[in-house]
Amino acid sequence: MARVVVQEAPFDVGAELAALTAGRADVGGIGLFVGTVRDTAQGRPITAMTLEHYPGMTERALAAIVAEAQARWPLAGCTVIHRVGRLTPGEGIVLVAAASAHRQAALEATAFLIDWLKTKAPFWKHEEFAEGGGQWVEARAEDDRAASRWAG
Amino acid sequence: MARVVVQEAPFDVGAELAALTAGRADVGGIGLFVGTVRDTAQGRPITAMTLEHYPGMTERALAAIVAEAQARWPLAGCTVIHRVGRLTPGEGIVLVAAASAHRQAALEATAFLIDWLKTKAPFWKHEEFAEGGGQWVEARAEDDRAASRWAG
Amino acid sequence: MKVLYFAWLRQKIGVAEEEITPPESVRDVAGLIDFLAARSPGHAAAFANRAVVRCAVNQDFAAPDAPVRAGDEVAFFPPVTGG
Amino acid sequence: MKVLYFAWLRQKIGVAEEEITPPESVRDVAGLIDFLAARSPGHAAAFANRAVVRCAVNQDFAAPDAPVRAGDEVAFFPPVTGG
Repeated sequence: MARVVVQEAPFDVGAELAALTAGRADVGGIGLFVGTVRDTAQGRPITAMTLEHYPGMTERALAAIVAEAQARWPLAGCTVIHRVGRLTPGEGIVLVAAASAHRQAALEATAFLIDWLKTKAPFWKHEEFAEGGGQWVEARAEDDRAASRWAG
Repeated sequence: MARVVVQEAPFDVGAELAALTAGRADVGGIGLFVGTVRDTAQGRPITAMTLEHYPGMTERALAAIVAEAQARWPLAGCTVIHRVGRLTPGEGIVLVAAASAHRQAALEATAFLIDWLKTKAPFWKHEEFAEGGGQWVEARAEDDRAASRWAG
Repeated sequence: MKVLYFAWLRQKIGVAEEEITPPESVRDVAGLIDFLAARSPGHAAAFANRAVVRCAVNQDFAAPDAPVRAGDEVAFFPPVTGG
Repeated sequence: MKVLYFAWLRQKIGVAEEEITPPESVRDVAGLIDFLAARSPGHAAAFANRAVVRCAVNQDFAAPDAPVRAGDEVAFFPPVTGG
């Protein structure tokens, strides 16, 4: 069971966790990660961040990442929600969660989902500076290293 | 900033996450783990689980685990809530969460918090079988191995 | 062939999408980039540093030597930064 | 000296807490267990397999050779299983 959504609206973490485990009493642990908009970028205050994506490919990429997680770990369910559009500091950008009978599976799958999403799903961030102007966020070598931990 | 609570009442994951990041726009990621009561134990249906603890020592142990996490990772905040008393399948037992500017710090601290809590905080679980009778849950070598990943 | 651009490639080129018919000699992603880069100064700017351009053919990531054919949907974009 | 028992040690011994005054010869956790195990059949049963008994002295985990003194709070319990 997987829930994969790309949406403009905010997500409700409590409701998503409840949905993830609804009717499943074989779940022993749920791992979750929420990525949020920070108020600065390289020390410069930002007022907003706009998430652009590639409709069609995004859904395919996310489904493939979720399928890979389900193949690697015994998951009762998992959830990936990624927002697009204009977001302000403090708002949630992405939610990934994995439920399993076993704690390590839930935690590892959660880290895997966000690490792969960061390098394999077609989203791009544009930051607006408080002082005017903006910039496209650059990919970080650190994210490639995190994703390569999981090989494949 | 840390919130450490031992309580009988259920916890509200959404409210806890909101409290963890309230007024903090320097947070880029939040890791979270929720442990829940499964409906079986070694294949036998259970109707309830009772969590016993050592008041006084519990709070000391949890505070020490949180302090260790804060020393190891640059955390904007972390939360540990552990329930005690009688719980039924599907209910949350424990919530740990860590917020940081950086994703890896949040995820690693979350795994650390639950791994250490499992082996260093004085809680004990007693399961009631549907067919009558009950048993104290035995500690698992797997949990010791998970905790020893973090050495110290 | 439908060609899509995202993020700063879209901004430099000035359109999000265009329908093009490359010559027969264009057989792979690298050849398509050569062809596209010559279309306008905006295209040239977008493809100036190919090391930072990624490609997807029919919505799967594709290397420079991946084949492209009439009817394909080909997208160009910077390394992804979601999450 | 206040002695506390948890989980199945508490059940086997039948009390959660007792105030005891061990003889001078009891100087460490292992010695205290020897003394306690002789108090009743319940105590003997609780301490029958010491490999599965853990101890805390003044709310810190303590090894068998950790010293115990008058006034200490000493707790015995199985390996922890929270989380």
